[in-house]
Amino acid sequence: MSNWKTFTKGLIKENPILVLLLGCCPTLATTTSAINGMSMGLATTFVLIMSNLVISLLKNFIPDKVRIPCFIVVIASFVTVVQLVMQAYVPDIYETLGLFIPLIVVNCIVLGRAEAFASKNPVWPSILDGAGMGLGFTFALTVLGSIREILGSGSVFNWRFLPEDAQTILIFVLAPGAFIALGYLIAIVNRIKKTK
Amino acid sequence: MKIIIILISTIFVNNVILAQFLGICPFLGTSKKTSTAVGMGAAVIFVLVLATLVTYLLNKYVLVAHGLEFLQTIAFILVIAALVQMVEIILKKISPSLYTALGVFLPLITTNCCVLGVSLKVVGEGFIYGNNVGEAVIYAAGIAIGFALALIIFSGIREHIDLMEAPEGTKGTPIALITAGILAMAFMGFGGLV
Amino acid sequence: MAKKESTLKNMLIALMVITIVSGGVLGFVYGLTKPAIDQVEANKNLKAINEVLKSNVEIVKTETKDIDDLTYNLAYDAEGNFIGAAIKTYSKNGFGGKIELMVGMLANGIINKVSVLSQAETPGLGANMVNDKFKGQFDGKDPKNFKLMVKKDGGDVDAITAATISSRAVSEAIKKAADGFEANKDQFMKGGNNE
Amino acid sequence: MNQLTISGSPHVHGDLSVRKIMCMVMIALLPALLVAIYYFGWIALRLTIVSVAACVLTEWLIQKYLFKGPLTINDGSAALTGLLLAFNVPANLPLWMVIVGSVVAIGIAKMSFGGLGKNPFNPALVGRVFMLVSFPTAMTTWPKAQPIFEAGFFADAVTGPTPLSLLKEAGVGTLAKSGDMQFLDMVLGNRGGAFGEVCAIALLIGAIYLIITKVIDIWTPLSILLTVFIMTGICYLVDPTQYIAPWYHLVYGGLILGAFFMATDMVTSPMTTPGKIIYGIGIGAITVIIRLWGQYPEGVSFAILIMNAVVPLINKGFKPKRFGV
Repeated sequence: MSNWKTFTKGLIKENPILVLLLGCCPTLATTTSAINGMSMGLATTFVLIMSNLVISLLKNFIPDKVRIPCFIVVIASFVTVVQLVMQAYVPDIYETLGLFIPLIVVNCIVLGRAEAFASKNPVWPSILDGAGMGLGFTFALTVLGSIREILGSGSVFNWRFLPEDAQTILIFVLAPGAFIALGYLIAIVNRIKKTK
Repeated sequence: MKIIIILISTIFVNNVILAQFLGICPFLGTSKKTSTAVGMGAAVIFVLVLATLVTYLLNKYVLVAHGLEFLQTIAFILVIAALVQMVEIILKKISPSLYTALGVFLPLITTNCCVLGVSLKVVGEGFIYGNNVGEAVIYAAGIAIGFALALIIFSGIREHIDLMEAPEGTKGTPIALITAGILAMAFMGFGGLV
Repeated sequence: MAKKESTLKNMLIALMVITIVSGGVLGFVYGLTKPAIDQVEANKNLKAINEVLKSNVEIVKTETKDIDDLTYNLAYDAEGNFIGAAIKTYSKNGFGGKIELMVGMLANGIINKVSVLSQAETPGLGANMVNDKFKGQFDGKDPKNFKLMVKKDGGDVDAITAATISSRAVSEAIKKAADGFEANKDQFMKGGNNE
Repeated sequence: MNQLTISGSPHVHGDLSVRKIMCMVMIALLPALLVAIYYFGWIALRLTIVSVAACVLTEWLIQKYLFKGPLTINDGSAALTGLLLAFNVPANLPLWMVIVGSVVAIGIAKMSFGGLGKNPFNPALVGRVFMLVSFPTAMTTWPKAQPIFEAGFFADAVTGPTPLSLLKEAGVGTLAKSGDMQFLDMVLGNRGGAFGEVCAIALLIGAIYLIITKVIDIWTPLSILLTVFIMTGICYLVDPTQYIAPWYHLVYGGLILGAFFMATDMVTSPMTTPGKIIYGIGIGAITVIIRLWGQYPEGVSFAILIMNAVVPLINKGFKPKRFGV
């Protein structure tokens, strides 16, 4: 597989959320606005790239039987790095995303890519794989965040297109709206895949 | 009274799945059959309570005592992983029947973000039951019961939907998510109870 | 490098090395970011104090006191006269847990302004407490004749639509600050002259 | 029609076709509609027309352009959903919100699951709760009842609180003094509220017609009403200054409308009598809990939706007898 393909497969064909349905919790919880969704996606992308890089480097050093605990330690370290850096330099976003930053550790995408790709492939493709998957994740989160923000808050990327006191469909920034919006997003993707 | 309030709040008002979005993956993954849902629910109740207790004590007596709070994430996930393994081994030895019932679900729990999520939340700043280990454990139990309740109810509807054959586009995950959304909407009615 | 065998020794070495290295790296990053994180916290506090105590008189000196479980940031002018206090207060009864507020009380016992430090209420409902439409209703009110309870409970506070719980929690937090201020006012008045 | 009869839900009603049932339910709702028009005038009629039209149109568009299958709007179920939806909202609700609610009711709650007979939740209630959560202010601002002979057919709506929201906000003491709580007014419908739910008598007339013609059976509504009566009765006996008398709970809010017309929806309720009783008790209990202690003034819709979700489990516990066994 060419490097280019390694990179692009995560974006569309194997998009972790829209097609593989991994990492649903942050997807639902943090997409109350486009910016929040994008920030969460980028934080996850960073962890994905770094953990794929390190695990690919260490793949021969780690014995098979303890590979999962080792992977988890590596991933958790990068998650904590992200957590500290965000807390220091983008405190507002850190506060909005809250608990879901440390929970990147248990995001199935990260461990899944470490196990399925990075532990079997050389460094460069692993980085590309992480970047592709991460950006695909970010893309899906940003789209979902935008949809929910447009319908639920009447704005997009914090740019408000409705008057201040206009009534919006509030449910979309609440829990039920997250489920429903993601459900229809996946339904649309399924339909597009079918017609292709 | 306080115990009842904690339980109502965690099971109905702030249901872990329908309002807090923790543990969605196993929620979607193990809800295709009611029997599976019951097994998973029981396993989560068991592990979540145990994990919260252990991580709470670990945080209080090791991490905070030595100023190492920044290691919380890494320490907790290791403890949870180890705990799940241990539970699995012990169950196998002392109660093979329980093991066969819960066994398949235990490994899934390590990556169930509701376990790590709840243990982090319990020791987090601003958590209202954080000063009392008893209340923290009841909170965890309530969360887990809420998880099991939502999972079992949801599995019932899902069996019904599978029988009914949703249309091409929404079949499978989309309709499951939409159903979960409507269920979440219905649960919003409990808002303000506590 | 060949793949390591899964012997006990190798497994232990791998786990140990990785854990120790991670711990070290994290300690290092923690050290790097700690000042910035503390700064963020401090700034947030400072910004809120300035916001809630904004008035015509210039604040020259501030002093911080912890009484019971509230933090009082006392402000004095050039002559050492007491201007008011920015009180960090909280309620644990929010819909999404703890709500933290900064309440500015002037020396004459009137609420100057309220600012929300942290909250985790439902977006669109309780989270609307950060809007001036809700928190602005406290500006310039005297707690002696403005009852700090939502109307539903027999007070004077207009609750946020469909978010009585959050409104109630905010009222409770402000009331706590106002009561604390009233109880300790005399002590604050003297504070500026003592030094 | 073939399409419908093979769907798996319990359409075990002998010779009654889907279309006939839907028509009978609509006839049963007619008295309440007339009372609503009497009290709220043109705005109530306009709202009903928009709601029914939006529901039918949504179903038609989805069937024609998304499913590309046979059209079944003739069965009247979409129109009934529209009617029930309109019954559940304030008469002065902005029309675009009603359209959103109709699209949600038909598009999300019904067609996403495959259409009539496959939906686990009552579509009208999904639409209603969706609107309640999305537009909390508009959905809880009710027009005052003003008979058209006094105010005129095209009178502007004057908003006023409903007894239930008054109760939530002001407490029992204020309410008893205010005179907003005349039992007779409440039974006749001379009060604020969602326009279809105001008149208990008109709704009961329709309900009796449906029970006599065996379109609905009595078990679900009976157990709902009894549960509500007993639970609120206990609270009233314990502390009459805090809780109002149980008979008020029966007649106001959407309880009668919900118990007889929404909870009895064949598709989304249990098949057996014991199942129906448990389902009814559940609805009654959740309604009372939300009414007395929750943040929303009315709990009937939420309660029915929650119990809708439990129906598959209830059906598992109480399997219907198979024919011929």
